[in-house]
Amino acid sequence: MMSLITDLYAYWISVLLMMVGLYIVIDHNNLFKKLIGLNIFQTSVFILFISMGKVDQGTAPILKDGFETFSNPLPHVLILTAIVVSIATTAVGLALVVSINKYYKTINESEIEAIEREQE
Amino acid sequence: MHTPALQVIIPLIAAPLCCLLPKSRLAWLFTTLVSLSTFAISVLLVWQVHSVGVIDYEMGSWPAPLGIKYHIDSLSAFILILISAIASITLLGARSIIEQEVSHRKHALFYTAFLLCLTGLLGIVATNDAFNVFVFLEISSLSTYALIAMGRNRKALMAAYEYLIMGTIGATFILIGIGLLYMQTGTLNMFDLHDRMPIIGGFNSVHAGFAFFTVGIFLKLALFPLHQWLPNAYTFAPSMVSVFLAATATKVALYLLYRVFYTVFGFEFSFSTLHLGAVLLPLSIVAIIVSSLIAIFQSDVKRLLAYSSLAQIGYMTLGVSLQTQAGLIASMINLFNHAFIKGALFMCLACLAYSIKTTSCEHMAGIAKTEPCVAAAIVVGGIALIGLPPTAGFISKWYIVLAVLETSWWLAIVVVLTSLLAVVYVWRVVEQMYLCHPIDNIQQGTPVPMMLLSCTWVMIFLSVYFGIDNRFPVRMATMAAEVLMP
Amino acid sequence: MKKNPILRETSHLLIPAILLFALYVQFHGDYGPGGGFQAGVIFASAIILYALLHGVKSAEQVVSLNLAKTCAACGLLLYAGVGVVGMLWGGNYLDFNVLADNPIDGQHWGILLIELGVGLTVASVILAIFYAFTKFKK
Amino acid sequence: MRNIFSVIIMGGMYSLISAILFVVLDAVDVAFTEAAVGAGISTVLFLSAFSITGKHHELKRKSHLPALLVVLTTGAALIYSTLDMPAFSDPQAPIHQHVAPHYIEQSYAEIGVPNLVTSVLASYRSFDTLGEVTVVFTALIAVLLLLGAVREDEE
Repeated sequence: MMSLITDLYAYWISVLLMMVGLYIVIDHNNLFKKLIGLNIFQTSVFILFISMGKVDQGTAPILKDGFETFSNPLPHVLILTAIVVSIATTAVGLALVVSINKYYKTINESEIEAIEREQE
Repeated sequence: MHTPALQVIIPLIAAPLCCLLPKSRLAWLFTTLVSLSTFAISVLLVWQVHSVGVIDYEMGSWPAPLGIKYHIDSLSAFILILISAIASITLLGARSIIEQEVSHRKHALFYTAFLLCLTGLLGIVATNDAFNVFVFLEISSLSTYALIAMGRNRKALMAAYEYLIMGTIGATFILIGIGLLYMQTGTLNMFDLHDRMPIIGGFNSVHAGFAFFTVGIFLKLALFPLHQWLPNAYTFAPSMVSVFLAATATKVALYLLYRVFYTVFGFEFSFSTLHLGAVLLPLSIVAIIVSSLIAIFQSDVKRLLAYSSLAQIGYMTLGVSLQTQAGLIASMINLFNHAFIKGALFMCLACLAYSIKTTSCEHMAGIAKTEPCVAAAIVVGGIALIGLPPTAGFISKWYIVLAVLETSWWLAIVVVLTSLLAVVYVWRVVEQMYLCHPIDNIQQGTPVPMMLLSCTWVMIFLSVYFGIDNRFPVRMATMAAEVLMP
Repeated sequence: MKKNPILRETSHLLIPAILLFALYVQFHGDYGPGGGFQAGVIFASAIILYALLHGVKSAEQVVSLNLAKTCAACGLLLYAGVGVVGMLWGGNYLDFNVLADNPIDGQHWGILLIELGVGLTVASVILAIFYAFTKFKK
Repeated sequence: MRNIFSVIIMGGMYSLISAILFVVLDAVDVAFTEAAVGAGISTVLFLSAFSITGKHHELKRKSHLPALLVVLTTGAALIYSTLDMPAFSDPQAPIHQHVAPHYIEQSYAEIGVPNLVTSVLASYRSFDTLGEVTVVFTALIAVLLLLGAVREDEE
């Protein structure tokens, strides 16, 4: 049991953070907070990926005399790309929120739904 | 030969060029030429796959698990030619309606976003690298959000936002799935993933990876109950965007389903070890019945067609859930034919949106007198949607019923009965057009431009043509099914 | 913030240093952490800092929204173009080995050029998005 | 938290702390990017969007149950998946076997760049990076479509 915890605690932390992020995305009413939750969710997935690539006693994957063990560079490359994708999504999402605010004068999901229902 | 790379590279390079073009008409011409050339390349690819078989292309000349490989087999070629054909026809007819619906200064950017979306969809289909799929998925999704938000109704913004949240969750789930598989195999290439799937140990992560892939793909595919984003997105997007999305976006998600569950996980694992069929079968049936019922009660025809799309997706996944080669073939034929039928119908609505500025059912009363060509097109498209001979829709239904009969007769009855639901909602529109009198005197709308009308009829023609001469889709689907289920 | 003299004077010292650091990160990416993406972000942040302190209008005199858009397109074209050159000189798409006489030199040239493309695109995209948000009227 | 401003700042701090975590996990390039992007640029974007929309009063949802259910299922699936994962930082894990050793051992001879992340990013998987740059470009096009042209209409 103890070894299970010491072996896997790093993954569990990122799982916990992912759950927090996902909860914010689904539960919150405010369109801003949904995007922040999405950010947290994605960043936690990045942590999971990076913790997969860690090697015991390893160093950063930059070749230099005197170092022999390196962490796996491939997850780092994937996450670099994923970070960029996540900021791109955030930018588009924020642009949408700003435009929604312009036309509805609110950024609360339930208020917007109420406005739509009134119109019909 | 560089054809696999060119297929994706040409629209990718064209996108930044397009956003620098000053004139709207020039941007349209350029985009259309580019998509026609991608169509030419996809024809070439189909021909190559036919004559020499599978084509592999290593990006940067790095061999497969080290670098990224493109792999074009009959399934990829089949979907590539579908996407590029639809894109070309859509764009040819698009100019006038986009000028009406999208503000003039945005045109160059709009066409750029369209090209990027095309790039993303083609890239997903051509690549053989799991992570590369994620990157191209995001290219197509981000541009789709922007395209949907260009609708004139402010609800389009909310629809785009909802799609952004759902789509990003879906893509992130797919990313988690990729991560879990990568963790247990150490590779990202799809074939390599399949070969190195752990035999002993590591089952939990592979199972969970499978679950995350399933949910992510179902979200992108808008399979019941993860479909909430689709009706609003299709209804409020600009007319031409609806045409393109309805005909291609969910089809690419379905392609991803084939690839992930047959190529990466393998048929045995997906269907015997993890019983994907048992999940897909009830979901498909519920999707077909519920969406058809909801479609009957819609007052906006665009939304009606969106719900009908959800039902059609149900037919496609039903084919997969049968776990037979015949079912898989039926699913692919459905995919191909439905793209043309639904594209044609949405194009008819684009004509109406141009002419009478609305797509609501009650305003279509008596439209047969003022716009006879469009009304006739809707009737033919509707017949194809129901699945009556001699249209492509009949071929789809025929193959699905045959495949279903192999397993159980009651399912076949369900398929036939649900087609009757399609009769109801198509009849509602036809009745309104031909038998009702116009409600007021604003009916005399703008005449539909020739280009748009003829492109609509090309689509209608194709959805009838593939009902009479179905050799091409049937042969391609059979070859593709043999690749996936040897 | 525009009227605070301390901030303005410090920015005169800071901004050149930030720009220089961006160039260092851009070209030192082969040997240490960094590369086109990080350099682009830092470069853009220097100009965003300028815009925050001196107003978006005066920042736009240096780099306008249109220029940023053009640069973003050019960066992407540079990246994709390097790949096409590899294709024309007999390799596959994005094959850098054929860019010079021996593969190692070719790889160096290829990586240098595409990192430049990445840096250019990222810097101008971030700047342009920032402009688009600040100039948006409610 | 009710105050959006502090939520944004906390989000930035979360990114910064994860950047530190990435340094601990040997991913210096990722840490650099996360600090610059997550803590820097994305906070700036959030704040500039926030300055446009201004404050809005909060509305709470009536039922938290659906969200809770989805999150707990996801979490359970993930915890389940970790149970037979190789131990954290185990050098014998399958992830470190197949492709990674080639990058670590051969890439200097093949590419001649000491930073392995750069050589994988810019050469072995350069097509992914092309896709990444395209995503950034797509974001620009999308934002300009949504914000840029709206402004011009009014003028």
